[in-house]
Amino acid sequence: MPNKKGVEKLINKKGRRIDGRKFDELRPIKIDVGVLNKANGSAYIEWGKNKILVGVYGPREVHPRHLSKYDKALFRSRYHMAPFSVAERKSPAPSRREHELSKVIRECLEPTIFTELFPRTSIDVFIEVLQAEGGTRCAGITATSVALADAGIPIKDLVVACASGKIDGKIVLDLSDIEDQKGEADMPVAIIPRTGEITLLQMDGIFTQDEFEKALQISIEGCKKINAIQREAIKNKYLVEKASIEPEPEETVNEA
Amino acid sequence: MPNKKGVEKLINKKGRRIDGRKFDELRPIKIDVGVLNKANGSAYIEWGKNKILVGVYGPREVHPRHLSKYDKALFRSRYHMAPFSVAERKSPAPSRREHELSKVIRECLEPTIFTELFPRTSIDVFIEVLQAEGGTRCAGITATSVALADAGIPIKDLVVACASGKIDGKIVLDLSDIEDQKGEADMPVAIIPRTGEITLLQMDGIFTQDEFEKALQISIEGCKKINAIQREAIKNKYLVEKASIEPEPEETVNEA
Amino acid sequence: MPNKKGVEKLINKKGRRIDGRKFDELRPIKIDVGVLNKANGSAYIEWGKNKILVGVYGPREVHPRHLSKYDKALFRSRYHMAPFSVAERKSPAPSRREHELSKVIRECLEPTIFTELFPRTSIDVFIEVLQAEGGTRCAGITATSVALADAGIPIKDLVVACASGKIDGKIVLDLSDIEDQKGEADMPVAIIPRTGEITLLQMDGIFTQDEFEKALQISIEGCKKINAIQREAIKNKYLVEKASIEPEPEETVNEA
Amino acid sequence: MSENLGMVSKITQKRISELLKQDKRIDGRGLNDYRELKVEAGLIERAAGSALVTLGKTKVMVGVKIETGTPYPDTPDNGVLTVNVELVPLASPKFEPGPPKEDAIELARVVDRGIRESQALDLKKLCIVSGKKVFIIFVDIYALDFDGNLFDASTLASIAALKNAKMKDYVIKKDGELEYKANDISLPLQNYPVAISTAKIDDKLVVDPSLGEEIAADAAITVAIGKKGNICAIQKRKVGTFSVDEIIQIINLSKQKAKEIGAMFLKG
Amino acid sequence: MSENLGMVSKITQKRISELLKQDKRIDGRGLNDYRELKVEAGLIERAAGSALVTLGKTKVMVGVKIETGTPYPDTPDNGVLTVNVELVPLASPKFEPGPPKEDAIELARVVDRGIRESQALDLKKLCIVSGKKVFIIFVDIYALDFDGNLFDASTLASIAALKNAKMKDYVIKKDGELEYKANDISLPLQNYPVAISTAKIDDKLVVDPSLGEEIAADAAITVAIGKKGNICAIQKRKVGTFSVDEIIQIINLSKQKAKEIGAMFLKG
Amino acid sequence: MSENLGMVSKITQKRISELLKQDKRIDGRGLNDYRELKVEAGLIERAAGSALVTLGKTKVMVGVKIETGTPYPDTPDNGVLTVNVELVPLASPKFEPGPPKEDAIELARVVDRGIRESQALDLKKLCIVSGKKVFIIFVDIYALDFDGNLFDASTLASIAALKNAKMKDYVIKKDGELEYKANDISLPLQNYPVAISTAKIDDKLVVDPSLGEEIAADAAITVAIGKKGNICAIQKRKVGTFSVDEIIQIINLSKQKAKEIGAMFLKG
Repeated sequence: MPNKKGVEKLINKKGRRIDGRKFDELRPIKIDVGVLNKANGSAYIEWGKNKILVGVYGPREVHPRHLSKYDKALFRSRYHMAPFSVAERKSPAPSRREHELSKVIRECLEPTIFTELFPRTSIDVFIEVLQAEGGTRCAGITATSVALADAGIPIKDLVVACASGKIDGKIVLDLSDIEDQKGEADMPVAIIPRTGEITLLQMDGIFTQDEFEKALQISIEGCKKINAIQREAIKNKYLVEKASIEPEPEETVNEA
Repeated sequence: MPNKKGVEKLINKKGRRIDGRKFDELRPIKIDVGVLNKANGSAYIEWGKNKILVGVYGPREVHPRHLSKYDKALFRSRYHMAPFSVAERKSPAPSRREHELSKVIRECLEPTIFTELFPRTSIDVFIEVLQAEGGTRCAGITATSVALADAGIPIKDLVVACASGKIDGKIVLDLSDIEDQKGEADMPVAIIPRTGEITLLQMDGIFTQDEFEKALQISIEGCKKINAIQREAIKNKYLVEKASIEPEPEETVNEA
Repeated sequence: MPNKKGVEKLINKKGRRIDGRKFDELRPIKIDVGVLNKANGSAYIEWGKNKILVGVYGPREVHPRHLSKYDKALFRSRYHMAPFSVAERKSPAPSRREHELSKVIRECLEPTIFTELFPRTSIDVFIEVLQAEGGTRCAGITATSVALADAGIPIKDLVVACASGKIDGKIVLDLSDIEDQKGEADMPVAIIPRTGEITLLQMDGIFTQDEFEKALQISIEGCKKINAIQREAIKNKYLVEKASIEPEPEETVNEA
Repeated sequence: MSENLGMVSKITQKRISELLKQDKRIDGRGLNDYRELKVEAGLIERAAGSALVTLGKTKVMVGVKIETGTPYPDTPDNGVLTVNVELVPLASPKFEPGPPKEDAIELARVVDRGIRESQALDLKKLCIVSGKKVFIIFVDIYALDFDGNLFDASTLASIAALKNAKMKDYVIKKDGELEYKANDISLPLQNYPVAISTAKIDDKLVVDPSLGEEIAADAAITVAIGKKGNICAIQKRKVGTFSVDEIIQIINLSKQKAKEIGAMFLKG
Repeated sequence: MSENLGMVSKITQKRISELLKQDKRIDGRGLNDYRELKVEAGLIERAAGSALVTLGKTKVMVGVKIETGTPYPDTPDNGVLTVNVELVPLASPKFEPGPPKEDAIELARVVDRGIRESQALDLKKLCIVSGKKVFIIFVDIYALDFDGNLFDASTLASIAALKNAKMKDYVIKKDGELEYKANDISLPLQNYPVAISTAKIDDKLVVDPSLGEEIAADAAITVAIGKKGNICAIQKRKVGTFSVDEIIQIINLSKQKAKEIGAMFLKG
Repeated sequence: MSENLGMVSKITQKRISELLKQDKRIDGRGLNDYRELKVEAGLIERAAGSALVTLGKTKVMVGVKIETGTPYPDTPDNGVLTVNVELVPLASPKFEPGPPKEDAIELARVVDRGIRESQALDLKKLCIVSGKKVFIIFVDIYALDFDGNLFDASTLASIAALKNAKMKDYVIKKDGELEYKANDISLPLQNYPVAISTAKIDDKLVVDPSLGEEIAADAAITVAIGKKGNICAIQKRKVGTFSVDEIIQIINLSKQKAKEIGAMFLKG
């Protein structure tokens, strides 16, 4: 992997990025639903070379019990990277970064969950990054929302996330690992598609206000495209099941 | 800071110590009462270059609950040094020394607190050393007792502490950091002024019995002087408040 | 201690091992019963240069309480090595090896204990290796069973353990430290003598099936010899006590 | 800081909410008003640099220490910046002793990004021997009294403490050892980012939320503004959401407030 | 794995027990039948090697990383093998986040012994400079879906991932530094141990126990078989016991099963 | 050791208190009587030195290990002394597994100060290469049976184990490496401090308190006496207080007892 001092360009003369993408082009995204047996809901996402597995448990008894809430479900999330998911082996103990991402992911998803329907229970989300190549939090959020639907947990809408950023002075969509490391800014965004509400917004780097507004705009557009992939993945699962078992209305996702 | 191998004298030809003090002279001491908003009581002490902040919470619900006592308040104290308080940055995790000092400070102060008045509650003392220059435990104890009074917790008397020690073969009062490091003995002492009872006594170094007795004596005399500063600090707070709000008898400290 | 590259032989021309033993010969074993005051039962074993102290507490109240079982006693064991027990000072924090051995020792002993007689209590075993010279888990199990009897805890039989292994291509009994390190295989075995049941079996190294069967056989024979030493140790304690205090039937071990 | 700060009563929260319907705040401020702000630098003489920031009733102390050590493998020519937060229990009945929890970690990381991404410190100038020896700058944030908006107070105190920091001037000898000189030098500070936090309570946006407002808030966001009004870090917090319009409005306000605060406390 | 896996109901356990009286298993297998087994290598491109093993409904992912470091003082000429297990909570409602507990530690150590004692890896070939610098091989075992018999699945996935692993070919320069070449090489694997687990339920022995069977079992045992059918590691587990005859029978069956699985998945 | 040792019944404590009114102790001792004391050195052959001290029903084992390592930066010419206490759970129903808690830490630090401040070990003689390499002396204290007064028993066992310790004689080669010789040498011990503990129960002072007395006591104090009867460490414990007169009386008694014990067990 080229280091930060590397002089190579992130955008070539033809306006293409290192992996051949255009400025506003997403990496290939594939979502599989219901891939785990023990979890109540699950999803697997491949997003570029990111490979992330998400399992959802709950609503279930809260452990330890004193954390339970009398008026709603306790929603918890854990973002965790496998030791082999990055270039240098990562210690399996959660880093400060993993603690932070677990928190922002929880806060990003909770507004869409009808937690008030399940008082005194917990809904637990486990995100395991098996391979990381930039943008794992957005991929993790996108997959988790699908896994929540797969678990049959009532949600207002699927949450979908996508970063934008600045490389070689240009605003681009969906930064890869090397673009994140060598670029000038990175901004993960998550939205609730039906309302357009922003439920995650982080940024680091340097943006002028114009750049910021443009980046926010393309992130939102990216989110909308990815939302279609989420819906398609759920629909495929649903149709397959419909074909094999007794059909039953899918209530977990309210599609407008 | 000169290291232990340094050959310089701690006492000069005129009988003065490195900072110009006489053998039985205290460093300047200043106490501010009620400096924090959230704590139920607080005090800030500057003692030489020591700068220490103390907050008291309680009587309050015990957390975790199983530690509560049916017949009295649980009294806890935590002595902690800020990473920037000493020459080399200190890890924020409590060291073995901090654990020990938390224990001796708790045992030193508890005999003056009417814990039996507040069963099933806790009274928690937090001592944060912002800058350390020798004698922090004595300064911490002295300030904590004032903070307990500020919190309105009934106490039998203010506890006051002051070390004595031996440098260049002489018994002196209130060792500074360098005197502690390069001297021959250090002995922190705390007393309950009204009864003269000794409630903290630690020593390390080498004392003959005569030296020990002399050192104990000057520590006690030092404590008495500092007790006057404590009382003054509380009185100032009380008078100011009296001027601005409805007067109300100060019950927290029973002055004989 | 010779390192692994050492070329010396573990068996000499006369068919004797480094410490002079024959292939099927045990190291000297000595067991003292009831050596501690505070523990409910205790035993001290010297096995070669292994020196191990075992204390048993219980049946007693379970702490923390939520671990207690409504239908039987909670049986726990802790295998721990003193920092000075091995050549290089060992950190007192339990290693992964100590965690594993605590588990296999617990599983080895539990089948002989009438845990169903003591619901909602715990029986806790603490094994402290003061000096280690190979075979500490077998020595620890052997001593623990005696300590359980000393504590008056009803057991079906004494459990007894002894390793066998392969050195210089020969199957031998009871490997010493150096034989374990430089040999080709080590296999700790524990049995319940009355029934011949195998309650611990671990192995590492390389055995053909024939070698394995032979090793298992001599381990079992070794166990039987050690069982006699266990019984003798308990009888000695019992007779001594009988002589000095009011005789009382020893109920803790049901000897056939 | 979230809902674990239950010591602000439900009644207070209700009052905050009702007053906001008339664009009034419980402490009398306007929606876009910052609380009174005070910066005292240099109180801790044993630290290389220090600053105490008082923001209303919130108090944050920052101490800076400078040591030498090895650089990160992927940035061999850069000094190391380490930001740590201790939410010490005297600052709030809800802070507990122990290793930093989620809230403290997030705060540390957001302050860190504000400093790092604005390139406030020229880390290249803190390299001694490439790949082997660099200066490590420890920024230790100590919350002393917690009445809301630690993000802004901590960022300001950190920058003020870095600005206050002094180290002995030095020459790098051939063997990579340092020879210290008599005179003091400052850290290579080249930018002074300012963080501005805004909370959203029932569709109203209030800047510099107090503790009660933070608890009552549905969502909060911190924007760090660097040189020329550039945005250098953003962190949305809490379980509520923002519309795009609200975000744009917050960015505009943050730029304006950051400029005012920078001019007042960090100029020169 | 023991009794803390209470999520298999008492009724299921009773059913397992009753069927076994007629030598039947709850999933229809014969006593000596292994579940369907699948090995997919190389899914994780950023790891040096990786393998995903699916054993019935149990799924285990293993990633291999290769780094350089210092050898253990007592084996200065050997590379270092480090086996770590994470029982991540998405795999089972009973797995909790946090440092490895007793079960995970035992599993890691048994897999480690199977690899180490069979001399699967030629550690001598992983020495760079005696006593100073060696290759460290990290084998990280990740349970993704837990339906019993992690011992066999983890051992197989570990060996498959080691087999899959590639590193840049290298020359050791005079100063002990490595000069990497363009071509890839494999790790020095010289043996392919296979672990076979058997559970004992009411005097019946069943190979490759599913989760329900593991919970219902009185005792369990794992036997690792290396080259030429040699036994290279054994671990008896749970609080039940085995007779000598049962042990011999288990060894025989383990050799046969190991041969079949080795031939199917590890040949070449 | 404080009040967490509730296994001594209230009735016993009352009896202790009542007997003391007549200057009698529950085990028949006079107020100034020490329990029977036994020191056995060298039981742990694999340690450099060891000693088992039996004080009434209290038993403490100490093992000494000698390694090489780097000195502390502020004492580059001194060897390192490390005292650690493990209150292992077989010694008392109230000791729990886990990292040392407050009581164990205080005990370790008081024993450490007794040894260090009396200059029992000549740490300068344990320097190998100034600032780079020194001997590290580990003193590991293991409480095996706890019936009170661990402070005195641990200090005595530590000094006896240090006295018992042997290491290979050595020559320091030019490159700072050690060349070991055939003969053994002792550690550079130059003083034999003795710690004496006294408890105060209802205004009565009793030396060498048993567990019941420690629990019944209002206050306790440990005084370490070095060469020529000098005082080298003091630690007051528990929540009671002492008068100045009581302290003077305790110092006098401690000097006398320390002299007796030193003469009996540490002479030569």
